[in-house]
Amino acid sequence: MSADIKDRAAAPALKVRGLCKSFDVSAPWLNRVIERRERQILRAVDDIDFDVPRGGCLSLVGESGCGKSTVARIVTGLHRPERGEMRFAPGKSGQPMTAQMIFQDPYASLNARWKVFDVIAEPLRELKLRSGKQAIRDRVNELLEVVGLSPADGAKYPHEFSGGQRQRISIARALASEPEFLVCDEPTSALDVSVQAQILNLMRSLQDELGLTYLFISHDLSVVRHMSDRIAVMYLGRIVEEAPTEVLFARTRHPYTQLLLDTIPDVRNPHRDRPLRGGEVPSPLNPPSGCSFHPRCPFADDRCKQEKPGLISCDDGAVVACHRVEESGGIPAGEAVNA
Amino acid sequence: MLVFILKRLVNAVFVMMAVAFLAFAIFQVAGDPVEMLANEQMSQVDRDALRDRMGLNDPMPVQFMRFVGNAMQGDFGMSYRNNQDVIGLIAERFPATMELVLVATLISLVVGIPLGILTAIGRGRWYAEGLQFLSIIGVSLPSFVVGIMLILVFSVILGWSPSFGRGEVVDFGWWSTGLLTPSGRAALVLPAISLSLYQITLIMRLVRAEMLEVLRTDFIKFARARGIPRHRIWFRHALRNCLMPVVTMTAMNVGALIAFALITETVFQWPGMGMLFIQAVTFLDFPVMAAYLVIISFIFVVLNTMVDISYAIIDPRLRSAR
Amino acid sequence: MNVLEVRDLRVEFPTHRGVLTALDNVSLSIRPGEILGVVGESGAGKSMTGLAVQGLLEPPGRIASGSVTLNGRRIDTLSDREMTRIRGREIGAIFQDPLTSLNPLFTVGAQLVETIRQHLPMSASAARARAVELLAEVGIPAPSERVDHYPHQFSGGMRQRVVIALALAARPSLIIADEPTTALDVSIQAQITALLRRLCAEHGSAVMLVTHDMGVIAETADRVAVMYAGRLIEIGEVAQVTRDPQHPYTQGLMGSIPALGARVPRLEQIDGSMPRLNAIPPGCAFNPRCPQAGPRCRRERPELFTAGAEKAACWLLEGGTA
Amino acid sequence: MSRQYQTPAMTPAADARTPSQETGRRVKWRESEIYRSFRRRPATVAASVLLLFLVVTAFLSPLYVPQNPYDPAQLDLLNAEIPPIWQADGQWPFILGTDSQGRDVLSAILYGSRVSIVIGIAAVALSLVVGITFGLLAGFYGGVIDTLLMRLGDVLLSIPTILVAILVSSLVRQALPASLRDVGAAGVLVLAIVLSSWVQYARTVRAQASVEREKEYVLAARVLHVPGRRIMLGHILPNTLTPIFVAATLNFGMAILTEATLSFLGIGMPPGQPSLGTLIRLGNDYLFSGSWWIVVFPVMQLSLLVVTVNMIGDWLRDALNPKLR
Amino acid sequence: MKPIQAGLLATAALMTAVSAQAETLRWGSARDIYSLDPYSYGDSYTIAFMNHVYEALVRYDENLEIEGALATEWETVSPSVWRFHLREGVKFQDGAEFTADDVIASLTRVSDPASPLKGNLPAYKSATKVDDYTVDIELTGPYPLLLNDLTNILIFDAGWLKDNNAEKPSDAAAGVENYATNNANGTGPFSVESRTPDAKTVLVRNDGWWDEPRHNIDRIEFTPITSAPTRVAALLSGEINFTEEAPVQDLERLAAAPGVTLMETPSLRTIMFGFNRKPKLEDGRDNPFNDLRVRQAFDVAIDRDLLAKRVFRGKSRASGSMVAPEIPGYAEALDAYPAADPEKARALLAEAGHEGLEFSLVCTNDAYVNDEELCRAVVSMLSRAGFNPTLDSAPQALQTPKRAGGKADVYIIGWATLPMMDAYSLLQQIIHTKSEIWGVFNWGEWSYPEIDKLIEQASTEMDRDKRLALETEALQMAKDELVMLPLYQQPMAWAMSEEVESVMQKPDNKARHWLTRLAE
Repeated sequence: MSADIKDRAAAPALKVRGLCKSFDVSAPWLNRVIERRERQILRAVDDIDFDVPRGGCLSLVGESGCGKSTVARIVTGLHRPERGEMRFAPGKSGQPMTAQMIFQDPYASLNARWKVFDVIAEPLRELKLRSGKQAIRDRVNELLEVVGLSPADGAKYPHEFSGGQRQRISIARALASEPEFLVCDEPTSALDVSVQAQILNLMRSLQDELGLTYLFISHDLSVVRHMSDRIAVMYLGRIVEEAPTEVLFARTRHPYTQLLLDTIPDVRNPHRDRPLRGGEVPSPLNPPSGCSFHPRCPFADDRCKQEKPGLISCDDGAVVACHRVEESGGIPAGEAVNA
Repeated sequence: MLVFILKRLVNAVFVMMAVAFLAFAIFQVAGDPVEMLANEQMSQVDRDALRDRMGLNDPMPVQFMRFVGNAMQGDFGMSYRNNQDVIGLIAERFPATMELVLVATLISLVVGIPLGILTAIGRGRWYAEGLQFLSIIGVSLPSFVVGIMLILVFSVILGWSPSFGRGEVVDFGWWSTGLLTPSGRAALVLPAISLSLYQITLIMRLVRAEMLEVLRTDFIKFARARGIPRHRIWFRHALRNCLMPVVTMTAMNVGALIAFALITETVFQWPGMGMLFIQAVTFLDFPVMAAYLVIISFIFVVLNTMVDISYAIIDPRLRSAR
Repeated sequence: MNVLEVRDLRVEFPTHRGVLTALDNVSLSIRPGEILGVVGESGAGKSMTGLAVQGLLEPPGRIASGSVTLNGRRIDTLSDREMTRIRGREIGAIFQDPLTSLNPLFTVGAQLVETIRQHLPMSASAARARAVELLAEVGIPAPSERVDHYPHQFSGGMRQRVVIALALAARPSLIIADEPTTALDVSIQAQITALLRRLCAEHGSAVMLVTHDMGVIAETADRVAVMYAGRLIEIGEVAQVTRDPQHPYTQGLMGSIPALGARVPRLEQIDGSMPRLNAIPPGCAFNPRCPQAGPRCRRERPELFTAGAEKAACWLLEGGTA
Repeated sequence: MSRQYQTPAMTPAADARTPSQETGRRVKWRESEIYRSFRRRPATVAASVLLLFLVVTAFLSPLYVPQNPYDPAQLDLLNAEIPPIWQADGQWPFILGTDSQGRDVLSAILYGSRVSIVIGIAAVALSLVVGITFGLLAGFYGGVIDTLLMRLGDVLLSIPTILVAILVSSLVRQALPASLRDVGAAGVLVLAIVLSSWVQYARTVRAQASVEREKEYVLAARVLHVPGRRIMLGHILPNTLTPIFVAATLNFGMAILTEATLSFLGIGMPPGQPSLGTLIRLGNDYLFSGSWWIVVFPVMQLSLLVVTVNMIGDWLRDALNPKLR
Repeated sequence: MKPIQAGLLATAALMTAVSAQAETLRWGSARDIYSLDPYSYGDSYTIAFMNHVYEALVRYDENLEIEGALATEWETVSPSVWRFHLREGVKFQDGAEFTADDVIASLTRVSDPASPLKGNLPAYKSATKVDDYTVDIELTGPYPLLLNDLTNILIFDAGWLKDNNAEKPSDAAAGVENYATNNANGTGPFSVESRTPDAKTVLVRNDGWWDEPRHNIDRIEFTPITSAPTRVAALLSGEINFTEEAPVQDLERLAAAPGVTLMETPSLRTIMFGFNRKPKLEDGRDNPFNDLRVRQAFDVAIDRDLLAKRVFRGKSRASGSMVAPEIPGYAEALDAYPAADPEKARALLAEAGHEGLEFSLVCTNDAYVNDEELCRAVVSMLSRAGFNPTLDSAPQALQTPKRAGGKADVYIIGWATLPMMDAYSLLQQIIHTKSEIWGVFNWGEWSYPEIDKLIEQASTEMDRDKRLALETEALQMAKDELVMLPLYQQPMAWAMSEEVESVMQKPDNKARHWLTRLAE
């Protein structure tokens, strides 16, 4: 399997290099002048690289405010990248692929005033993928069935559906534009567990049937683990660790990834009396110097406070930004210090 | 904070300039003041001389700046109708209107807030629904109808209160008040009620809406879960949280009320600014119309700005956010 | 003696379409110092159970039958005034969203002092000292300063700590925590659940932990009650239920949680979704989704059967056999 | 002040409100929340029936009233001040009596209501068009357009409504030639009311649009590269309409009142084509003369009209407000 | 209590006490005076009111005969020069002595080019002081009606005018307030205590008045109450005890009210319609009103008796004459008017070829008694007689420019010949062709040289009988040509409560409260 992934990675569906995006969140000009405040720039995405393997799934993981949704919006064209390169591989038609998106909130992602049929038909009409009433009707019905709904559901309004069903409609809408690349921004975080499983399964089977490529955004490591081939962990706008899924879980190198793994409650293996790791997520407006994780890192030293760690590649395919890992030649930070 | 105040002030100045322009435009649109001033026998030569004397031959921007400059010094020219300095005319009537408006505001607060609370906490009960229904009637009855009815019932049929005017007034420098004489107070009752009726229903409905909104918030539920007694939740937590919009609206509405008072003043022959304005309108007394417009807007803008600023001072969330 | 004893609790919401049964014969109990997790999907009735115990059901919701006994005293029949004395004093509450649980216009100190003095005979200064103490206890740095801050000056995690302090203010014997971590960041959640666990152990308070997250339950609770469509379908020791769930729904639920430890190609899934309260099927509420449902499941509602150390409401378990 | 209080998780009652799934459109309306809440409030039902009655009788009045009160040739001084039919001196066909000109009070009221209603509808419709257009542009595009439009609104709001209306109607009427003054009076009134009321719609739409703009369904459309105009009209506009609808209903009542007030002050509809406000102004002189019917019936009609409209508006506001469900 | 507050309360108490004890006439009027300066507008109501404060050289007595006031005697030195002997020992209210200088200053002021009252003294040329108590007034020529004119020229104090820089009449364009606008200093029976425009003007008894007071009023509180029902309510509730504008429609009710006395009579003011007589109408059509048949059709279309009965409840006097019977120059023959006949009107219109004639009727709604009602009724009568009128009804201030500027097709006008009290006033101001001092109110711009000739003859005819004969002849010719269309003498109705014992009411509709007695 790992050889397979490497093959695909050789021709990634999406190649992102040095992507940056910042937002000017400074106070209005007058305030700055009078209160002698400086311009405030929120570096939402700070120089990140990643490849999304064709037909595979790359996940971006991190807590709120880490920039993962910004990446999703850049990839789908909702935001214009400030710097960096973003290249889609050619799709079946020979044109570069375009990305479609599945959103987090199943209640906000469908226009409540539109019937489901029209919601799904919108891409068909906009992109002129089908013409003629009957052709559109047939295609919509087909899509409804693909996502596990019935054609009769097209005549209803979104509020008549449960959260899971709405997310299916969202998926159908995304599929209507015949994308090869789907960005999924926390598609299940608003759903109940049993429904989440349905949606995740559906997405997996669609990937297999249609050869879709996913960029999957989530804060939930267990969901990510289930879905992805590679995982990139983001912290304050940067990727701190990126590795094939199994590698990441087997050899968690970065202390932040370790923190996430430690704090996520696990039903099957509850670590009840784990030590409390303190600290709060720093404001992305004012990230700490050096390695931005150093205030919360048990292994931080002076170098971490001053020097921003670069990404280093390990031989098992992992890429990590941590001085400890670098110093120890690829051994996970925790083990390196303990050793 | 300072910036916020500054911004509000800049905004206020901007609005006032725009209003001043409107007032200035009244003269331009309304026609030639010379035609209004000249009597029939005036010759063309005299007319031209008059036009020149009034500066009407200057370019528009010059005229506008002169208008603004004069207005800032409180000079709006002379009333065509009364041959009197406009600002003096308005100042003379200002106390009458202010007294009426302030008393009406007071009445509306004193009556409106408790009624609003009552309808909110008794939602669904007969008395709350009844009051709510009354309040719809209150907003629906035109002010002039209310005034006429009050006069009919309380002055003509029952003879309890005077039907017009302000009664005896006592002067303090340029301010004249009717509050110190029995006849002045008696004369104030009906107009103040008539003017406040609409305001009462507004406040009552606002308090009700705000209370209902606040009462469904998590922090109210949490306060209940903390074992805070109902009356304390209503009057300390909920009321305090919804007073802000009420006070805001009341303060902002003082401006609107001053303007609205012109109907009440017309019906009750109350010698205030509104009556002056209405008479100016029927006589096309442009200087008075323009001055009234500018002054009302000024009061309006000053109140709005003050409310905005005090808002930022009072609300702890806004304080640090700015 | 159990701190809390809920017997056959039934909560109804009369609507124009007939009476909805939001809770249907729910029975559970909590021992002193015990943490009982109540888990279920949204709409399963878990929050409703907490609210019913606190007497905070929103009208027209009402307890139709059953009983709630707190420390041996029946409380579901108490008047709201009497319940006010119990809420906060004997039952502390923690709500889901720390952003909205605190009144934004009062300092956290004021809200703490208010709660303390409401329930304990204390002078204002003593209550304030106690408030500072509580803040320190929940891990807020520089509590004597922070006590005078407004809620918006705290981060989400810190605010939830304040809420916990408020819940503990009068040293209640039971704390009802409704999704206390859902609104928080992943890495903060663990801090809060651990804090809650530690403080309750120290204070000897029992906890009803309402959440949708099986993981939180697994890590925090001693026992767990699983709810579905307003009914309690399984209750038992956490380790038992997570490792060996008896009810097909619980089994499906556990199967649909993606594992951290090992990757499966396909998650187990329960088709369909939980019925709305106005469309609960006859018999076992889960029967339309249950792969093992038989004709009896569609007719008769199963009671809780004992299965080993737990109880589950499934006909398959009748007579203690699966 | 922005309100960020979230409503807590759905209560079962809220859950139960969504209509059942298996029925057609018409049945859905019958089962819809709006319809039910309507049926639950007998006062609202009564108000709607009454309003419908008032509107229909007013609009069909030319078909059945005994005289055209706008045609001076049909008025006869000999018929002046006849009391209502049930009084001793009442005369057929003047059911509600006549005024000092021999104008049939009932006919005048019905024609007057028609004028008032038409002005109200026209004012609200025009305000809606202007307000929604400006609000959408400002809310969707933001930036300079937003600033300009909203500052313009600030200025208009700094002048109290009634003042704007008085100024406009007195000045514009003055600028009209005499022959157009009567015909144009209604137009001027509409203009006067619109000028001060569009801002409210614009602000509501703008606020709503700038919220909707960030919602995911709009983002989804943008990912599809749907053109801005279509996103505005197809997606955002329909979702801003609910509060607008409520505001429009309540403003309809306000517009009728404003028109009546201006006419009462003598700067509205002329006595030859009276609206209800003009009738009250004219009748006011007869308040003490014993000919009470000249003023009382127009007052009653105006009050009924506005009360019923406001009752419906009030109900709509509650029924369409998700927070109050 | 703080001393300041105590003081204020005491003041307040004192003020109410004063107004309670004094004999107070509380006068509710339909409108306010424009100014305390009688020369500020050509407004006879303001002048009549200010007559309580200022006086003229001569005045009308109870029988509307001219008697001396500030002048005791007069004679004509030459046909164009009149000599006036002034009353000695008269003092202004500020204490200044009344002398010839005051008369000259006043005449100069009123005849200033900017003075709106210039037209009230048409024949005036100059005035010279003979001695302190004798003044010569030179006229442009022989002029029989000088005394009539002078009843309205109120006399200011020369020193007071000079001290307060008010020697010229007020001029709104200059943007400077005229002192006399807000202050008054006359020789009359009352002096001004205070004035708040549109609210209240208070006059108090002038104890230094030269004449023997026949009134017993200490104080007059003059309050404008524009709304008719409010005025009635105020009278009924006792807030005012006198009004000279009781609404016609409320007379029945007032008459029935206990303690209310009504005094009604037709006044001198005749309400007429005037026609545009220029070659073209404002909208460019050939002017149909130059056709006598159209004017006749108009005449017979209007039912004057019905108007009097319904619009004025029998209180007006239907009239075919342009002047009231009391006015010198009136003759019964002038008063005939045709019976209403819509069919005849139609026939005349058809004959003239103007069926369905469209035109605008410019009407005031605040100038005359029930003027708007009248116009509406007339519009309906005209409509039934085949005309197609559009009513343009607005306040006087808006309508006058239209009427005077020839923008009106047909317009309303009221004329009482006041202060002259002679038909000559109407002939000179309205009927005569517009030129210099003639035809100022000839708004339709007609011209009848034959009538003009008669008017000019009358203007210099010093023999009263001959003059009146000339005037009557001119009126008859004007009537035959239907220059103006007289309708009625408008009613006047004064109402007072029992607190007022007696008032002097004359058809000129002026209140003369120096003759009023209040109940003790």
